[in-house]
Amino acid sequence: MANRVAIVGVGQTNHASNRKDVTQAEMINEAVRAALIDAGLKMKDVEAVFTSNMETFEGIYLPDHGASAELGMIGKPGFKVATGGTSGASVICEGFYMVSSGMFDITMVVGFEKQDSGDTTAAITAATTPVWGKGAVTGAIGEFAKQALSYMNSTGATEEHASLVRLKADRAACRNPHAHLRLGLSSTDEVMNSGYLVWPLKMLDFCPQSCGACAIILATGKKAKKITNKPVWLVDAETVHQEAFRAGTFGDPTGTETYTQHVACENLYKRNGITNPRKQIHLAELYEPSSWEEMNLYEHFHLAEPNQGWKLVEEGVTDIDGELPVNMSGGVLSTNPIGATPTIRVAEAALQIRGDAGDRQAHRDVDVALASALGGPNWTVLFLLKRFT
Amino acid sequence: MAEKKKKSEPEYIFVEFNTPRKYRWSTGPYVGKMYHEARMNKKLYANQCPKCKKMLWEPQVVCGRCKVETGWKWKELPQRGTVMQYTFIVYPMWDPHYGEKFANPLPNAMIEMDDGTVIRHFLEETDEKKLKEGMRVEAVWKENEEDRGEGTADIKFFRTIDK
Amino acid sequence: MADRVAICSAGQTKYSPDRCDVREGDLAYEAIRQVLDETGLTLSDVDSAVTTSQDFWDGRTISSMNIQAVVGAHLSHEDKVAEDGLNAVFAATAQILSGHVDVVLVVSHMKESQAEKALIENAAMEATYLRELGLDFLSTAALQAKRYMYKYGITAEQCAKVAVQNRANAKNNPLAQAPMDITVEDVLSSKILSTPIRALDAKPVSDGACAMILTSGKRAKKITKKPVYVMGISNCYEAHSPGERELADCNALTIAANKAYKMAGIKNPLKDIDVVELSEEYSYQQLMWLEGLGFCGKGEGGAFMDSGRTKMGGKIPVNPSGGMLSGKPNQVSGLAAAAECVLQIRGQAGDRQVKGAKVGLAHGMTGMCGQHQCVMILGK
Amino acid sequence: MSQVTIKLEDKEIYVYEGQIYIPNKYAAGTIGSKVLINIRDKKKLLGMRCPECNKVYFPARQTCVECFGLLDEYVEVSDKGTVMTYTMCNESTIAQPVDTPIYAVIQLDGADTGFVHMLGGVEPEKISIGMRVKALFREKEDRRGSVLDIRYFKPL
Repeated sequence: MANRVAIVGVGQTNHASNRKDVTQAEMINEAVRAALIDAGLKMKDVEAVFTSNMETFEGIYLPDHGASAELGMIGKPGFKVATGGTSGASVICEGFYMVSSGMFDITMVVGFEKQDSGDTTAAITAATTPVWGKGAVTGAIGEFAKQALSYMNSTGATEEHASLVRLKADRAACRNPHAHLRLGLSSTDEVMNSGYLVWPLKMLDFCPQSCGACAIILATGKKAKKITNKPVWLVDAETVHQEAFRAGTFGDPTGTETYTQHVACENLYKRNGITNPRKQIHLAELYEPSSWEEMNLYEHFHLAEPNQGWKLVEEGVTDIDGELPVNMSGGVLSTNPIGATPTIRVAEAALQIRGDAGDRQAHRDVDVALASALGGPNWTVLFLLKRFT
Repeated sequence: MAEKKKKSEPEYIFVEFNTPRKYRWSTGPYVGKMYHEARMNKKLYANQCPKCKKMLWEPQVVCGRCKVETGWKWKELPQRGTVMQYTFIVYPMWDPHYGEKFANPLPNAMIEMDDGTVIRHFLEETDEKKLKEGMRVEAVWKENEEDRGEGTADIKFFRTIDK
Repeated sequence: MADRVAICSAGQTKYSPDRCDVREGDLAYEAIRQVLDETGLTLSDVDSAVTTSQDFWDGRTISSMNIQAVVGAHLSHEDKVAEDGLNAVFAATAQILSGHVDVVLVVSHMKESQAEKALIENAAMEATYLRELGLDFLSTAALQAKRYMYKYGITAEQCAKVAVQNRANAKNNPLAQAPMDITVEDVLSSKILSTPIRALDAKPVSDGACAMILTSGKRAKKITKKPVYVMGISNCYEAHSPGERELADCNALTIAANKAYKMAGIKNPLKDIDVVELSEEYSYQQLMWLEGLGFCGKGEGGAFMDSGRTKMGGKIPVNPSGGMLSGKPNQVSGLAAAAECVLQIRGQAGDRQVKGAKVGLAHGMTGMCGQHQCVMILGK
Repeated sequence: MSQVTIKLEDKEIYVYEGQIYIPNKYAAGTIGSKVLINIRDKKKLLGMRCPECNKVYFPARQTCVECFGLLDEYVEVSDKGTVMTYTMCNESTIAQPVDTPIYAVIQLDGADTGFVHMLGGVEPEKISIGMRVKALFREKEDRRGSVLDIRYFKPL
């Protein structure tokens, strides 16, 4: 049967809106070297390298080829995946399956995006061709705006609740030296007055565009013990996609849609004996492109009762000293180098389990963590991480 | 191109590329049929899944939900519907297909047509206060046939109606 | 390995210079329908889809959204690998061996006719030093061809022979786009594209799709009487800039091949392999790839070609399908190579059947001067 | 934006002739900027040496292709070099800066790697591998911090 897979090293860049000082390849290299240092490995120890990036965001075709030296993968197997927002998670899945299958003992997965090179919103708009879907041209922002409106109308949450999520994210980001936006927000008013981007989403309700990269080194359990005294089990992964621009893709006012999030977490929980996710999962790193989506995802992943997600924020359950800390990294609202965004979720969850998250370490003990990715027309990838035993 | 030095910051060089890439996107037969009916007759046509009987918007060879081949059964859709979800872009965005910025504001909605099919499109109403979920709308077509031939874009927008 | 991975069915469209009559999804489904029909499976039986396509060529960010419906990705597993289609088989193999999924649909589609090759390929060039020069995969391949011919004394005639032989093989392949009766003289008198590469040394613009169903060996026995097994598979990257690598050698291909050979237990490729399907955009590449795969020594590709061993009926027939030179799209080519090997090993290759073919080698490449190489060994 | 209709049997198919236009702007980074500024301001060619395997790269780069070493030592290389390979394009593409360029990989004296650039000022039939060439820079006022500040390499 399959090998168990452990995370033996993680590394990320400091994320920023501009990186004039490096090329895309040089930026990637920072994360690669950081992960190697974290694992105490040399590049030659890594057998294969898998990468993720959305090429149209930077306008670089085959970016893995251009950065092959900086990725340390010359003479090594690997390939790039590109599945929209979930890319950085799909690449972890590839590394996970490669180790799990027994084909490799040690692989590295690297997500990266350097969004100062292009116009990501325009590139997301090009997710439709002129042939079909011009009526859906509002890119990701429009979709999340519609979702926010539906969430507000169906749950009774208010714009203030979204602002609370944003404040929590900023508090967390201020404790994370890698985070991109560290605004030091002091009150919900600052979020409320940040101006509408796409109604009802305000400027501060939506994720930024960041430059950054994140690398994770995966190994078999056997190797992991020899490499580091701080491995973390990457227990399981689940990917659920669907076709583009289905009605109710992000938020379904008819209540008849099955969400990818539901299918993904039900599959994952079932395989791993999770019957009470709220208790059995100790911490989550969720992919929340908007502050509204975080509350929505609590419910989707059964971390909150239906229509009650916003109460978790109101009660502080998901804050650093809460019972279920969520996005102690500052989340996607603070940092969003798209091809690396889901990779960062898993890396941060691993750091929390290791107890190496520094100032952003959750106050409660973390043995089991959930990491999620969201992309494309509401695609979901989920990971379950556990303390190494 | 060099970006001017700020105080104490070293000079950085940037390399720019601005050539548009040309494409020839095909509608294929399924979306093509919809295009043709819209252009010639100002009608909305979709093909029907033989299993779930839902109308496929966009028309396709496989019904995504049922994962079965659809065949070639077509029906006309009603042109009136109800707004399920809406938003409007406040921040003007770049349209990569036209190389210019989108109109602003640009109300955009998911509209449940009277047969249950959901269509995404723009709304005529730009006054935020007059937009609401549940409002009734109908399709307004581009008048001249020679301006049509762009599928769903042959509909200028959906305008508010009383019922 | 706990179990083996089997290919239950492989389907391809006919390759065509311009499929402006279909959308990407329609095109992919032409190939998918064949594998569903052959196996009796439905899209609901598919646990996971691994697709390959490129946003730049589809002209659509997240190009796999073009084909989500036709690969059965509704509330199901899908991954898109942005390299040649053979790499999707690599990913699928890992998924199956890891025990996470059982039935994988692998699909690759490409409409080269709908996009601008030179601009897209230029966008793959490193931006600071290479991109402004206006390089593309043709001009860089020409740099490679010149260096290769210079270093090893390979002649234009030897390259032209590749072009002639592949197009002649294509005459027996009903799916081939451009079968041709041409001579070495025809090739050598065709228009120069970029010295030393001439029009007939190059692959034509091509549209098409290929699909494959892979399962665990155990499951395969219930689906097909003629499973073909993935015996070995690997891939490898080369350095990027044409100035930073020895252009005349393809070390990455050698590394990928050796890994695949080791997995498959192949000690002597020339003896152990019966049929070879390569991906070469330009004729000189076939000679280089034969060297890289260890069928002959470095620099001996030309002489190996002259010996006639790669002909149909020769010691090791290469590209019975006609190969990429007879018209196969980038991205699809490697997967199509595997599909041809499946037909050959099953004995279903019609007039181009290699007698007694038991072990096949499929090769796919992506990028500038074969920067990314993928090799798979298939067998009974 | 225009569209073309084609008829196939009884089916109408529309083909959209359109574009994707998203301008891109790439940072050359600390190393690349230094190299391009030196070309622009001083006609100087800066390479870098790998501290681990001693290989000298021109143009300078951050990571060694051979050994993954982190490069940090700038080395000036000569503006003269040897043609390793070349090609004459017969047709121009929209991406190319000049009509029918002659591309070459040139190993500059003092560098261990090749530099991809163009040849000029030479009869095409007189070009050969091993030929010695020298960089021809643009006039100072035309140099803008780009690899194209070198117009081309011409025979010595």
